[in-house]
Formats: sequence, structure tokens, C-alpha cells
Amino acid sequence: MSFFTVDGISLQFGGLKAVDNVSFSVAKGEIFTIIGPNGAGKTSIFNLISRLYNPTAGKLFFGDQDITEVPPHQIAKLGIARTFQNIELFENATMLANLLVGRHCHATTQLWQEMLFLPSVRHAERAHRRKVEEVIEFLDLQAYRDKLIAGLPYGVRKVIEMARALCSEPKLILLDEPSSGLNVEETDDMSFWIRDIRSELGITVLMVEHDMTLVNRVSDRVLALNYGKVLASGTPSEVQAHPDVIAAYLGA
Amino acid sequence: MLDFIQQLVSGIALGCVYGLIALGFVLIYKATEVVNFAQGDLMMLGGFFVFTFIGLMGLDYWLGFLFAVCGMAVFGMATERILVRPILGYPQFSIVMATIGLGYFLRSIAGMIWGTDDLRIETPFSAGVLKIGDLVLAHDKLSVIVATVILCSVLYAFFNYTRMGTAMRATSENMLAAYYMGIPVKRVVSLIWAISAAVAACAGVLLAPITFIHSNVGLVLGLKAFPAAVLGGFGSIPGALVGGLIIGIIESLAGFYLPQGWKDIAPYIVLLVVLVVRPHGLFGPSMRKKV
Amino acid sequence: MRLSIFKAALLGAAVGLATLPALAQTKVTNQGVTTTEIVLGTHQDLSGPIKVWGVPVLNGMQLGVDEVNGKGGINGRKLRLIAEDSQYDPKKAVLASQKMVEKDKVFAMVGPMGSPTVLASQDVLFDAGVPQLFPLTAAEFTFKFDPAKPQERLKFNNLLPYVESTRAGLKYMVEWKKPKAVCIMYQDDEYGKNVFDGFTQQLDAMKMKAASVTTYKRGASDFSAQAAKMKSDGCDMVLMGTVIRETIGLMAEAKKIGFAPVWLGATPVNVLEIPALGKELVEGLYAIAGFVIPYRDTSTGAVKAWCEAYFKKFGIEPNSQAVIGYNVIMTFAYFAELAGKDLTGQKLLDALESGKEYKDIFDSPPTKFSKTNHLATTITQVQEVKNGRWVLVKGGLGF
Amino acid sequence: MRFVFKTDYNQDIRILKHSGYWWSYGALLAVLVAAPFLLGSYLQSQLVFVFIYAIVGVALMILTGFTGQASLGHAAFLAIGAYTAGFLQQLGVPFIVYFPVAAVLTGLVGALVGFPALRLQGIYLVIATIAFAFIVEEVLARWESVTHGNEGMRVRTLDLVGMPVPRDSAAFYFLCLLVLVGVVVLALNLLRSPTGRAFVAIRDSETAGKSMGIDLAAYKVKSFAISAAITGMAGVLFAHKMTFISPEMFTLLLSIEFIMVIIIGGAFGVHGAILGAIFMVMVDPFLTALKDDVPVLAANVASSFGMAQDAATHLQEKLSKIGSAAGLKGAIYGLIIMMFILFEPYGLYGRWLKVKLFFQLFPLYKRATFKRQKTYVKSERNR
Repeated sequence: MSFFTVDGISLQFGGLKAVDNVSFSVAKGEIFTIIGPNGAGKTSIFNLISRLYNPTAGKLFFGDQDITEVPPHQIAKLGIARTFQNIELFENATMLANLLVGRHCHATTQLWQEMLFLPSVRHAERAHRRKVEEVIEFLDLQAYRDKLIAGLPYGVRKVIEMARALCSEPKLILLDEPSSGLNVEETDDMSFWIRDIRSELGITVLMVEHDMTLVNRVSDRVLALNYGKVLASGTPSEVQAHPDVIAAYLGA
Repeated sequence: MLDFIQQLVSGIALGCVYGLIALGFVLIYKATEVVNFAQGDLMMLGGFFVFTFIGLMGLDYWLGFLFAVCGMAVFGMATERILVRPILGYPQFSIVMATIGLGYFLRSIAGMIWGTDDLRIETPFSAGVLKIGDLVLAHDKLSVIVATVILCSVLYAFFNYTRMGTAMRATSENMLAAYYMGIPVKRVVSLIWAISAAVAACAGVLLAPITFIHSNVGLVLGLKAFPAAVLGGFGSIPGALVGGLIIGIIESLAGFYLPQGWKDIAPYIVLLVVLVVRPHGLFGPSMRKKV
Repeated sequence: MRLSIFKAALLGAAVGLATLPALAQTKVTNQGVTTTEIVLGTHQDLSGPIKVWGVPVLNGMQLGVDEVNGKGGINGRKLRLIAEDSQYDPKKAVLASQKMVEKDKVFAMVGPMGSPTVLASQDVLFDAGVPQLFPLTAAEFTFKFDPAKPQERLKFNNLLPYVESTRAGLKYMVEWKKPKAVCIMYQDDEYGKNVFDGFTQQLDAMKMKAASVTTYKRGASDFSAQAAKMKSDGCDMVLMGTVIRETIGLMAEAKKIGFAPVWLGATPVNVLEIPALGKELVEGLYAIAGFVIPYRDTSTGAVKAWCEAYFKKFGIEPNSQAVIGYNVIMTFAYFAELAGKDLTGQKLLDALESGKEYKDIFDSPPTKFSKTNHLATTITQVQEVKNGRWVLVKGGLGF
Repeated sequence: MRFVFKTDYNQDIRILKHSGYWWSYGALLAVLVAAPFLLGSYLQSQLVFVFIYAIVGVALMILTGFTGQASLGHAAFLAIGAYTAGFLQQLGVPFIVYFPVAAVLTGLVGALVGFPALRLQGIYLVIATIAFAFIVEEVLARWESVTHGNEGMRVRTLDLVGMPVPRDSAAFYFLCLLVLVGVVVLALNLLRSPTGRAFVAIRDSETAGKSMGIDLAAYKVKSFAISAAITGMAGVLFAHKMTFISPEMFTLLLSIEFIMVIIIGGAFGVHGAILGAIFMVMVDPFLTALKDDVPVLAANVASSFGMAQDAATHLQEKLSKIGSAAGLKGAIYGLIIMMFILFEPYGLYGRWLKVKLFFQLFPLYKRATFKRQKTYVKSERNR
């Protein structure tokens, strides 16, 4: 059984087939990218994986486990974390608080203990904080620790969102267009971080991306989608050379 | 059976009252996402305006009606300019609080200006009764039904088929985008408040023979119209009418067939049930955030 | 029911006096009385849900204060009335009472308004030894007292209680009109509940059954369901525990559906506003009443002068709320005068309990208290609306 | 400006971030402890109401401020707490038992309300809570064997393990203060724990919260339950303070007052709840004092500027007549609320933060730091 498998998954909104019988599998330690024009169903696949949507057909496997029926809030606990295309940070909280929310799936303390803030809670908090500090160090975010998200620039928020996902110590991280809205330099940084996530933290990366230079630089394998259907898959160069993909992008 | 039909008809009449007030809520919410808690009090003020024109100045009913509606439209515009515009875009609940404050203010001021006694005006609808077989419908209620239906249709058509209406809908979807598209957002919002206050004035005038004119009339009726607007789906004009009708009919039937006390809570129980099944009301758009 | 309460109270008083002589001493304040003035306090609803009562009551009280002071005051002391707006909010009433007791140092609380407001705030007065005179609620707790708690002796009430007056009025009407099906519609609050209690007690006593019971929430404006229900239940006499608009609203609705029972209103229905607002709709409406409402144009003598004075001062016609407010002050003035030149709290209490009768200018039943009875009167009238005026049908009723 | 040099994670966990806070809050507490010995019962009563409102404010802050779930039904929770206390007291249950029982019971009802609330948002949630409150009010009016219906219920003096605590006593004041401090500490504890962060996450983005492993349903229900339970505690104190409770005391208007507590205070911190409570309770006595004192003051000022004594007395009478005009207080109250929101949409705590920043940055503060920016309505419809 491979590390992560999508098996014939479909998603239908009324008459529209957003995802149509898509299958692929991701190997452990891989950087796997889904590309495709706007509206191809890339983000829908992510939303299916993080269980925000229910698939109309097909199955999802994480390792040996069938996660098609797992409620969304338990996905993080299984070791799948994600970022969002348009950034879904907790705007009116500090970065530190945001990252600590990333630790939520590892929370062990009970409500009554927290109300009294027993030593066990303090101990757990310190442990969470230590982990968060590691991520801050890793992504070089020290300067923003006590800053409110609402006041931070877009590029930084993108990184913070990635940091929040990393705080949950995932095995698989889903990055939804990590470079969108970033300038060239920031995109460069992003490509380094994505590779570091895989090489230093050993986390498998599944991402949706438009920027083909970034895709070419980091991806091991690429899957191209159009109108919810798989067009091609393989190495970046193979996929880009595929006639259907070229047709889809050129609109022919 | 006759009892049932009679209650149904009474319920429809009552429902139109709620629908008429709910319409005012819906209009403002539609355009600015502000829930105007002073809507009932605008209605109350409309009643006092018409009393001033007809009862004190001795004008003809229809002329007084017209003056009251125009006067309230100006008042609505002024309210928007002074109270709402400076805080538009701040947390919604803050604006709601401001309208609650406005409600307190208007109720007390009305009491100080027009006194605490209940007032009445003579209207063409005050006394007459329409009889169809054994079925009875008073003219005052009939006038409310007719007015509600007319206002709902006119406003519905206005929103859907005129340029200004389209501009208003655009504004309500996305104010910033509307602004960039060259829609005079400020004027649109002003106009919405004017229309809403005018609708409230209509309600106040038409209800005057039924509820009399006093400074607390808006508080209670506003509280009944509010669930009507929500039941229909806040932001939907036909929804306001349908929501009002449902609440009115339930109240009437519960008052007749159930033990005392149920009349007042039956509408709320139905409201809760509907909301559990349809969290955005009957006609509310069920939108989903895109991520 | 009423008798048994009083028997119990009497008995309790007797026991209390016999066994606990030391306890029976009531602490009464002497504050607020100087050589030149007496400070009185009151809290009214001036901007809340029952301001239609609070405002004219306060007007009447001010007229009373003016009159007393115009005549040189009480044994040379002028009255000063401190009025606070409670907005019918018990919390505000508590704070207002504390403020008046502590800061304004009132000698007595006169005519405070509303049941929840008076109930929540009365302990403030009793703890400080400030008498609570003639509150504007006809509920039992304003005159029934426990002799074992001497501070409760500071309660006095001169309003006709709802339960007793309803019983007396209903008894008279039922014996007179001989209805087959008696029904009630009442306001869903403490006042309505009292009327309903009087209704059920009297029907029980007369071995009758209520044909239909309906209620409404304060501020309601639609009574079609209630009217239709009572009509289909075959009611031929309807008791209304209503106030102003509801009375007219119900009668208007009934008229439209051709429902014409004998209408009888509880005491709050007996106000000027009903015929003024209801016009021809309320012709023939009966109401239970405590005193005859003065009309400025037809009244004579002292009442006429009073009406004119009221109209001159406030620019509006006097009403029964104003009469009640005025009487609060005048009743206080009578007993304070009686208490003598060196007015103290104890002397006022003694004067109030002396059994002397105060008779007002409106020909109300006399106000009289004793050591065990702090309710002035239960004598009831029934009045009817004729040609837009309230006229006396029968006075001196009891049950 | 103070720079805090952090050397330990605990520094971020602590409620009081540095020694300055110890001093200022210590001083505040000292003043509050001394208050009943210095103030008369009028002011003391006001403070007790401030405490009770502040407890409800903290409860609402948890639900509305932190979790983003609006409620106009908190008067009903207060009523449930109050009636539970009144009823159990009549059965002879001691305070130390019925106080927690009232809290737990109200919390359970709160959780029950939380379930239908799961799918509702914004205005729909508001109306659902209003509907709930109306139903509770009706139940209180009808369930006469327990609540005495519309006649209302007398609540006897609080008895704390054999020691009577009359409602105007210093002991009652301290009890309320103690509960408030306890509730505040509890709220702050929550806020620095996973649960509190989950609440804030739900407020800001439900989607992100979900994919970060937050069980929305569980946490919304928890938030409702905690908020209701705290309000229930306030209800017990309220019942004992009023000594009388009736269904018509727990109306929508009271719920609106509670929501105003946090809006006026500033809905983003526990401070806001307390500042708002002070405002909501004190504004009425303040207006009363104005009505009493301004005419006297004006007359004194006028006569000191050489106005004849007669004229000054006349002025005083004129002013006090205006001041006691029927209904004026309600109008001014409404006006104050409107002005307040107009000039400080972020509430008292927001204003306080600005003032604080001004002094911290002095003399570098720029006038434009908090200049109003052009704002547009951002749709909250689809969250």
C-alpha cells in the first residue's frame, strides 16, 4: 500500500462535475504537484482530502486507513495538515496564538484542568511552545511572534500559514498554491522551504501550484487536471510535454 | 371549519402587518448588512407624524399620509447620514447597538413631544367591515394586506428590474467592488434608508387605527416582525412577506386552538424548527465560503 | 380567602404582641424632617413601558405638593418631593430607593410605581425605617405584613386590591346580569394574574365555572384569536384584566365578528382614556372602580377647582392616574398633620394607625388604617361608559 | 515605553505579564476591598450590580467575544440560575450546594441551546437565542408550582453556612467580588489554553479551525455551556440581590443590556466586559446625579459670577425642572449609546488602549496613528 492514495474520487455540485474519477497515489517523502487551469478541480481535491467536502464516489486512503468517512477535525490528528489558497489565518490573534492552534490536535488537557490551569496544563503548554519555537526557527519567523496577523504583509502570512500546518507535526502537508500572490524573491524562498520541509522534516508534500518554474524546481511528480479529469501524470517535463496538457493550457 | 377559515384570514391580516415591518428590516439589511433594531421605532415615529398632520393640523387623510411618508423618508436619510454612515464597516454589532440606542432615544423623545397618552386618528379604514358569507374582514386589516402586497411587489420589481435596484443589489453584494464600478454607494445607502423609513411610515399609518399611536408601539411589533424577517431569510423581499404570513397564521391558529400562552411562543418554536432544518431561513441564500 | 388572610394576620399579630413584646418595636426614621421642610421620595416609570401611568401620577403628586405648600405646608413644614425614573426596572428602583434614602434622606417613600419595582426595593426602605406609603400596586405584599417582622409595619396601601375588587365587582355583575358563560381575558403579568385569581375565587364561591380563559402579552395589538375563541365558547360575560389599548382592541375585534357579551373591566380599565380613545366602541362597557373619575366640564366644587388647577399646570385633562397621585400626597399630608407639630417617624406611624379616617375630595371610600390592617379600603364600585363618560352604576360593593 | 526582556516561556503564559501589572491590579483590588468600608450602601449596591453585570459580561465575552457566537438570550440563562437558586433555597438546600447546582444546570441548558446553534450564524443565531429566551420566559410564567408564575418569587436572605448575608451587607459585596475575580481568572486561564485558542480560531475562521483539528461542534457547545454556567452563577447572585424575581425581569431588554456591556466595553478582552459593566450600571445613577447636582452647581457658579441670589435660585429651579422632565433620562441614555458607538466603535477598552499607547509613545505619538480609515462593509454573510 502506498503512502497516500486517491482512488477514483468524484465530486458533483448539482449538475457540475468538479472532480471526475480522479486517482493518484503519493509515495512517502515525495513532492507531488497538481496542476491545471482555473476551475480544473484542484482545490476541490484538497477540500475532499481534508474532508470539507464529501466525495460523491471514490475512496481516500492514508497508509492503510480509509479516511473517506473520517470527520474533518480528525484529519489533522492523523497527520495531514494543509494551507489555503486565500489564507485562512486567525486574523485577530497573534502569530504565536495561530501557531499554537496548529498544536491543537496534540492537546491532551481537559477543560476543567485548563480552567484551573493546573501544573499539567502549564507543562503541556510549555511543550507546545517548545515545538512552536522549533517551527519559528525553521521558517525564520522570530520577528513576528507577538504581532497580530491582521497587520502583517501577505507574503509573511503565507509563510505563517505554512508554519501553522507544520506545528501539527504532519506526515503529509497539503499546500494550496503556496506561491500565489508572492513576488519572485518570495517565491524563491518558498521553493527552498518546500524542499526543506521534505528533506529536513521528512514530510511528504502534496501541492497545488500554478507557477511552473516553482513546480519544475521542486516537484518529483506532477498530475495535470482539466475539468475535473486527469489529463496526464509523470515527471514535470513529461507532463508539460503532454499534448493534452498543452492543449488545455493554450485553450485549443 | 368556518372558525378555521376565519382564523386563517385573521392570521393573514396579522401576518401582513409583520411582513410590512419586516420589509423595512430586510431592505436595510440587504443593502448594508445592518440589522436596524430601531425599525419598529421608525414605524412608531411615522404614526406620530401622521397624527401631527391629520390630528393636529387637520389635513386630509391621504395628504397627511403622503406627508408622513415623505417626512419619514427624509428622517431615514438623515439617520443614515448622521448615525450610520460614519460607522459603516465597523463590527456589525456596534452598528446594531447604535440602532438600539436610536430606539431608546426615539421612544423617549416621542413620549416627551407627544405625551404618554394613546392617540388615535380617524381614517377611512377605521370602522368598515367586509363580509363574505359568514367570513368577516375589517377594512383596517384589509388596507394593511393590500398595502403590504403592493409594497412588496413594487419593491421587488424595483430591485430586480430598475437600474437603481441593480445598483442596490450590487452594493449589497460587495460594497467596495460596487464603488469601483462607479456606483454611487453613499447615495444608494442613503436611498435605502429613505425607502425603509418610508415603508415603516406606511406601516405606522396603516396600523394607527388598529394599535393606536403611542411611543412603545414599535418595540413590541418590531420584535414580532424581526423573526418574520429571519424566517423568510433575512435579505429576501418575498421572504419577509412569507415569513410574516407564517408567523401571523401560526399565532392566530395557536391563539384559537391551543391553551393560553401558546399563542405567544408558537411562532418562536416554529422559527427554531425551521432554522434547524434551513439555517438561512426559507428564502435566504445558503452561501458557502470558498477556500 | 381574603378573610382568612386577615384572620391569620390578626391572629399572628395577637400572638406576636403577646409573646414577643420586644420584637414588635418598629424602627422608624426621623430623617428628612427639618423645621422648614419634609422630604418625600418616589420612583415612577417615566420613560419605560408603563409611563402612561407614571407620568400623570407624578403630575398629580406635584399638584398635591403645590397645594400643600401653597397653604403653608404641614404644620409649617413645606413638602419637597424627590422623584426618580425607574423605567419599570427593578434594579434601577433598588438603586433609586437607596439613593433617596441615603443621599436625599427622605422621610417617607410615597406612591412608588409598579409591582416588581416596589417588591425589589421595599426592603431598602424597611431596613432604614422609611415608611412605604401608598405604592401604586394593588398587590397583597404592599399591605399584608408579618407581625413577627416589625419593619414590615411600614407598609401602607390605599389602592383597591385587584383580587378583592374583582371579586366584589364580578359578584355584583353576575347577580345582576345572570350570565350563562363567564369568561376572562387577562394580561400575562402580575396584575393580570391577580385579576385572574379574583375571578377564579369568586366563580368558585358562586359555584360557577369559567367558560373560557385567554391571555395576551403586554403590548399585544391583535386580539382576533381571543375574541373568536371566546365567541365560539359561547361567552356572554367577559371580564377583562386589561389596560387601555387591549380593552378597546378586544372590543373592536369582537364587534367586527358580531360578538357582544357583557363587558366588565378590572380597575385599570376605569380610566378616562378608554372612552376618549374607544369612542362608540366602548359604549356600555362596565368597569370595576374605586372612585368616580372627575370631568373638568361637569364636575363641581373642590373637584372642579382641582381639575382646573391640573389643566392649568400641565395643559392636559386630568385623569384617574393623576387623581391617584394627588391622593397619595394629600393622604400623607392629612396623616402628617395629624401626627402633630413635632413630627417624627414614630408619630407618623401612630397617626396612620390611629384609625382616623381621611376623606378625599373625590368621594372615594375613606382611607383608614389600624394596627393590624394596613389596607385602606376594599369598597368597590361598578361604573359604565355612557355617552363617552364613566358613570356610576352601583357603589359600596363587597363580597 | 517598557521593554520586556523574555527569558522564559512562562512569561508568555502568565496572566500578569510583568511587575507593573502586579502593582496596578493589586492597587485596584485593594481599593475594591476597602470600598464597602468607605462607601454608603447606595454606591456599594451600584458596585454589586457592576460585579453581577461584569460576570455576565465575562460569560458573553467567552461566547461572543472569543467564540464569535452572538447571543441575545442571556437574560434567560440569568433567569434559570436565579430561579434554580430561589427554588432550591425554598427546599432548604444550602447555598454552597445550590450555587454550583445552578451553574451546572444552566450550563446544561446552555449546551442544549448550543446544539441547534451549530448550524446557525450571525443574525440567524441571534434570533434563535431570542426565541429560546422567549420560550424560557413563557415556561417561567406557566410553571407555577416551581416558579410561582407571574406573581414572582421572593428570595430569602442568602445563608452562607449558617451566616446570613443580607443583600446590602459588605459580606454580600465580597461574595460577588470573589465570584467575579474567580470567573475572570477562569476566563483568562481558558484563554491561554488550547480550548480558548480553539474558541478564537472558530471566531476567525471555521474552515481553518476544522482542518487544524478543532471539533467545531464540541467547542461551540462547550462555549455555550461555559458561558451559560457563568451566567447562571450571576443569576444566583442577582436573585439574592433583588430578593424578588419574576419572569418579566428577564426580558429581551436585559439581554440587550448584557450585549451592550461587551460592545461598549470592547468585545476583544476580559477588560472590556468589566469596563462595559461599569458603564452600563453606572450611567443611570450618573444621570440621576447630574440631574440633582448640575442645577445647584450652575446656581453656585452663577452667583459667584455676580448673579443676584434670586436669579441664581431661579436658574437652579429652571434647570432642575428641565432635568426632571419626564422621559429625559431615557432620551439621554439612548443618545449616550449612539454617541459612544459613533466615536468609539471599538469600545471603552479600545479607547483605553489608545490612551495607553499615547503615553507609552509620548512624545512620539502621531495624531494619525488611529485615524479613521475609509471603511467598507465586508460581508459577514458567508463565513
